[in-house]
Amino acid sequence: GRFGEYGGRYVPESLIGACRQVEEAFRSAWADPAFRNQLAGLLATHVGRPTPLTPAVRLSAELGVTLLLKREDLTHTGSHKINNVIGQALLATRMGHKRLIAETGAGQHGVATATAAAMFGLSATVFMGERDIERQALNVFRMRMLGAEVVPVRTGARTLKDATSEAMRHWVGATEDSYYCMGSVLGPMPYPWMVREFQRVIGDEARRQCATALPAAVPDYVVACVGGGSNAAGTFAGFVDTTAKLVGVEAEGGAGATRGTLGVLHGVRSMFLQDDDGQVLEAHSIAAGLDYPGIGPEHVHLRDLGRARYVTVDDAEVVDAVVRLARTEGIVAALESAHAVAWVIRAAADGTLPAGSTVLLTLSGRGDKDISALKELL
Amino acid sequence: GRFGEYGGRYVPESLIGACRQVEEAFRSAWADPAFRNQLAGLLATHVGRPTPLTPAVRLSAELGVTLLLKREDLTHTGSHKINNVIGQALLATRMGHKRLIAETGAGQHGVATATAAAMFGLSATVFMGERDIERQALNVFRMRMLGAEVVPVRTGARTLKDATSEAMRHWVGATEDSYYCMGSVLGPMPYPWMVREFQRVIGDEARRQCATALPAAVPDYVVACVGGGSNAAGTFAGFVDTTAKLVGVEAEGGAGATRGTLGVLHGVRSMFLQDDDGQVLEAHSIAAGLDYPGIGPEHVHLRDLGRARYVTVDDAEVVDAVVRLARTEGIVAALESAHAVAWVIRAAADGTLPAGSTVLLTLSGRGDKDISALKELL
Amino acid sequence: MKLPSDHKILMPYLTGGAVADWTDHLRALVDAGADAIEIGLPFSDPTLDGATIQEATHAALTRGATLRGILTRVSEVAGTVPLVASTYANLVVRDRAFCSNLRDAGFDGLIVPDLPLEECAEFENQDLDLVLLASPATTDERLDEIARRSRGFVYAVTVMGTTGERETLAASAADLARRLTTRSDLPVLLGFGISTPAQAAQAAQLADGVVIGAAIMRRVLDGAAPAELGAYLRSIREAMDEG
Amino acid sequence: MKLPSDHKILMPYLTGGAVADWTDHLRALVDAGADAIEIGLPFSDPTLDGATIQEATHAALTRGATLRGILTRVSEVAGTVPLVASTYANLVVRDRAFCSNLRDAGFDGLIVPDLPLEECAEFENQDLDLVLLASPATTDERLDEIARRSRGFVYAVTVMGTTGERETLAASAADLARRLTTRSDLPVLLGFGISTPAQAAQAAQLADGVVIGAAIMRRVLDGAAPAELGAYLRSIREAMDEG
Repeated sequence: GRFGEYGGRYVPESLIGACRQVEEAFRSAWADPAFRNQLAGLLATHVGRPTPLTPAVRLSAELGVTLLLKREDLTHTGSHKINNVIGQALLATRMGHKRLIAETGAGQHGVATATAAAMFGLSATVFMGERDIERQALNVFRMRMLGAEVVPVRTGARTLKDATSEAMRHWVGATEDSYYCMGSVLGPMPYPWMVREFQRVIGDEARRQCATALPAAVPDYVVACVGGGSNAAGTFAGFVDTTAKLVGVEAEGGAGATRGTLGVLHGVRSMFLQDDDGQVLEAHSIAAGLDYPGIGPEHVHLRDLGRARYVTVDDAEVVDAVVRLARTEGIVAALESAHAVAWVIRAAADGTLPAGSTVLLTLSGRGDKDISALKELL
Repeated sequence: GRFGEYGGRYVPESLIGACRQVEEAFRSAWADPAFRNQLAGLLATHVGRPTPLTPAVRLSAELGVTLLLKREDLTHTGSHKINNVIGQALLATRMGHKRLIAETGAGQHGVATATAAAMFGLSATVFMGERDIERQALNVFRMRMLGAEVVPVRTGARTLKDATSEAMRHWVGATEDSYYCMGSVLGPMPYPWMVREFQRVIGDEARRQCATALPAAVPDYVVACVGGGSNAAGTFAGFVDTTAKLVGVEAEGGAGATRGTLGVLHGVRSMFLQDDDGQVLEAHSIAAGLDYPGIGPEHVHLRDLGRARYVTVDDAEVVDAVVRLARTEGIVAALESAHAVAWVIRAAADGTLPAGSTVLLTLSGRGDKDISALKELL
Repeated sequence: MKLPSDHKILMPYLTGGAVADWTDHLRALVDAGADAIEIGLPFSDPTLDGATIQEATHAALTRGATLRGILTRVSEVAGTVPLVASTYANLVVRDRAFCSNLRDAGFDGLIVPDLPLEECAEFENQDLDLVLLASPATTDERLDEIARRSRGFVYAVTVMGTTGERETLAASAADLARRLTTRSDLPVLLGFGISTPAQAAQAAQLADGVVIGAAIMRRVLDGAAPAELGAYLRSIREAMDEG
Repeated sequence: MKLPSDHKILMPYLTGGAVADWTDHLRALVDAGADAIEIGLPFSDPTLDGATIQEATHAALTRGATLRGILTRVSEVAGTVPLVASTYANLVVRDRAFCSNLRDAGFDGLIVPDLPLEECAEFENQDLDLVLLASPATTDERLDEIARRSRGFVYAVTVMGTTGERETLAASAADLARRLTTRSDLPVLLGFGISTPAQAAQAAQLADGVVIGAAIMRRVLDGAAPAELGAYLRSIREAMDEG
């Protein structure tokens, strides 16, 4: 249950049994070809997998590199979140649960969870900070339209971190009939591992697609944005055994790997933004999906091993990257995903990415949700 | 250049040459395997084709029919509009044009056109009624972010019909370097035919997918919503030579086929909503994409032949259908597409669709754009 | 229709029903030397018209102008000079009696800008002269056909654009006029963008006459009295006749 | 740590730094018959705490309470009864000197609700007693292990839920207490949801003692003076001692 010294299961005794059941169920399901086939079928028919690999022809020409985009923005509900949620909802059904519990920040994971719940005929209870509820009223409405219950969280800064705490509190009293559907490679074991496995479809597909699209079969660089880090974890999983250099791009104000220190939060030992007294800080990013003060434990492990590196970009670079990608490729990326684009643009300009490099970049989601925010900014 | 007595090329002499050039270029391109391959490649890498066929398992069980959804909502930019626009932009490039001209109502075709223009490095000028610009500020911003020029149209009711007129006026003076990118199976020849050909990928894919998904290989019914009718035309094209019954679902307030009379507008002879004096009326629908007073000429021809039938649903049924599909399948459909869903729900309930029928329904777009409107309504 | 062959033809345009006293304007135009009058029958979506005639059309429809009403008014004033209706294909296509109704009201000809060669066959050989249009982009081969099939006169559109006043007569006008006059036995009238006496005189040199549309309707919409409009047309007439 | 074996153990809880005079409250609790005191070291994300202790934690952090400050205050009052710190794993994991600092300040034990059996090994065998928790869902096999490895006492969580006052003592408490007391040589203290003298007396019958947390902090947050808090605890003490 560890990634090096990170990971673990730092949960109250009351949740130990539930976590173990999830782990056992997942191990059994993941080893069961019937489950894998059913999941693969759902990802094909309901999510739109495989997602395309799009050569960013015009931006590549401008940057002097070959940039390939793995298009998670084209999935149902518009981001990679759905891959994981469909997997977990299928697992919950297999376990006999009738309800999904989830936390959400901007609402993407909440919408994905509500979507999967509707598909499987489960009920869904989504915890969301009151401040996020105000800021993301449309996603709240969307969840409710999909039949989910959205519970406002009024503690702390009333954002994602508090919503996660409240969801875990709720789960303590509801383990009998409810399944906790974690949105990223965070939380107690088996979540960081399980969520990575459900997301590795991104990396596995991209690996196969690169083998066709690139003469060298494997890209020189594999780049993905990192909040908790699930799209990056899934992408990296497909390339960790290759020569590709792995780069995770964090938000300047939510850089768990780059600025965090050792800690435990929401059940997992990893790196977190915290003050000198060990109080966990609020993250601040233009991208709500990166607005979490920690990072998945496997990322810290990959960093310690030297297998992946983690970098940051600032909000201004991100906004520029959204516009540049839109103008050159006709793709309006999510602000989260644009972090990865921003780093590639900067790295190509300053020589960090040598001219002629081949780069696979996971475009984790679409920017529709960010249009109002961008309108204010531009 | 005709579908029975409908279609034609009712344009000013100044546009005859340009229309002929488009037709010749399209005939040549469509017969050229290199063009077809290039287009197919772009649809795969940039649009996300083939789109899945999703069995609507839970809704099917409730309705007593087998409902399969062709998921155009999962394409890049979120609706079938992109299929056509990529085709036309590729054609424009082949013709040596540097600019796309388009009309748009709610902004979906405008966004698709701006997207394709960015992909191909073309400039784009999008005409949009001033009233629609106010109502759809986010889509206007999106087009501008993609690099398109959005020109406000201040004539008439300042909506789609006026925007189309203004775009055609503009084209008269810009045929040398500009390509008119029509958004539906409307306009002068070759547009209704060409746009149908660019959209037939929906029907062709669905036909192949049904052959696998259905024991009978072909569905009993093929249903699609109809405004101008491009998603329906593309869908029907794949099934017109089968035994499937074709059903086009119009908006109560924009029912060109059901309520229209013979006329000519924007270059095409077809059916239009008009008063006793031959003045064309404004359409009124909850779904902006169906807010056009006419219908593509091929649809009128199919109706006259008895090969397709056209029906209407009202706004209330549409809203109910959006919610029902969301709750049972986790899919938030565009209000346009929900017209087709609404008819299936009604027809299954009143026996028009016999129990056990198999139904292919083209879900032409996603409902993200409609969430604000739905929030007001629900 | 019979158009004069002894002098340059001047055909002003009026939107039927744009203002209450539009037939007074019509009479004033005849009195000022018009050889024929083009009367626009308002259509909701005038796709080949620029801002001025769009506005006039909108004004007419807003005032409640109807085809029937306009025909009634026309029948009261018909008989002095040839009257040519102009409108869009929608009104023509939807009503089999359209042309005969116009003829009965006193019209002599019909201009339908969105009814090109390809689509006009079913409206030829009526009692009404179907006037065809040519544009600068029209090929020689098409010009031959247009010249052959047009009735009454040929309407030469001077610019690749919509109706409306322009600073100068388009350069494309001369080329089109030259190509067309050598092909047509019918009079060739130049239209679109002609508004000043100088432009009219220049255009009249190139062909058999001119059509003045937006410049007239601009004045009508601005409230010009019939006499004022007549004075304007007379200035055009004089410039053309002087050459 | 040394807990009395001649009577039922009463361990009230206080959030360190929640109010300015919290050590006065602490002394009042000792005076009122507390056998030990649990002192909460505030952590930003108290995931196993209900609304009251969350509020107390938030109040402490808002007032600027720090670990160092709390330890200083604790060292001033230590020595009368055993002191048990409770906090979350983050504070423990990040600082190698954490346990020794607590011991130096006068703490005898440590409760970390999110440091279960699987993760606690590295914090055992310190000078500080690491108290383990058991819950109603804990299997017998795990209870054996918890009983074996806990130090000082075993904290039996009465409910599947967070800290906080509840109307009645959870039915699950009796079963857990029974399963645990038969396995443990150490005292078993029941906690979570105990707030009234009657509940305390009932709970004390089932095990070796009780922990009172949210009921105390509710009063502290509502502004109860130390004497008032002492009176409340005395009512608990008396109910427990009467049995």
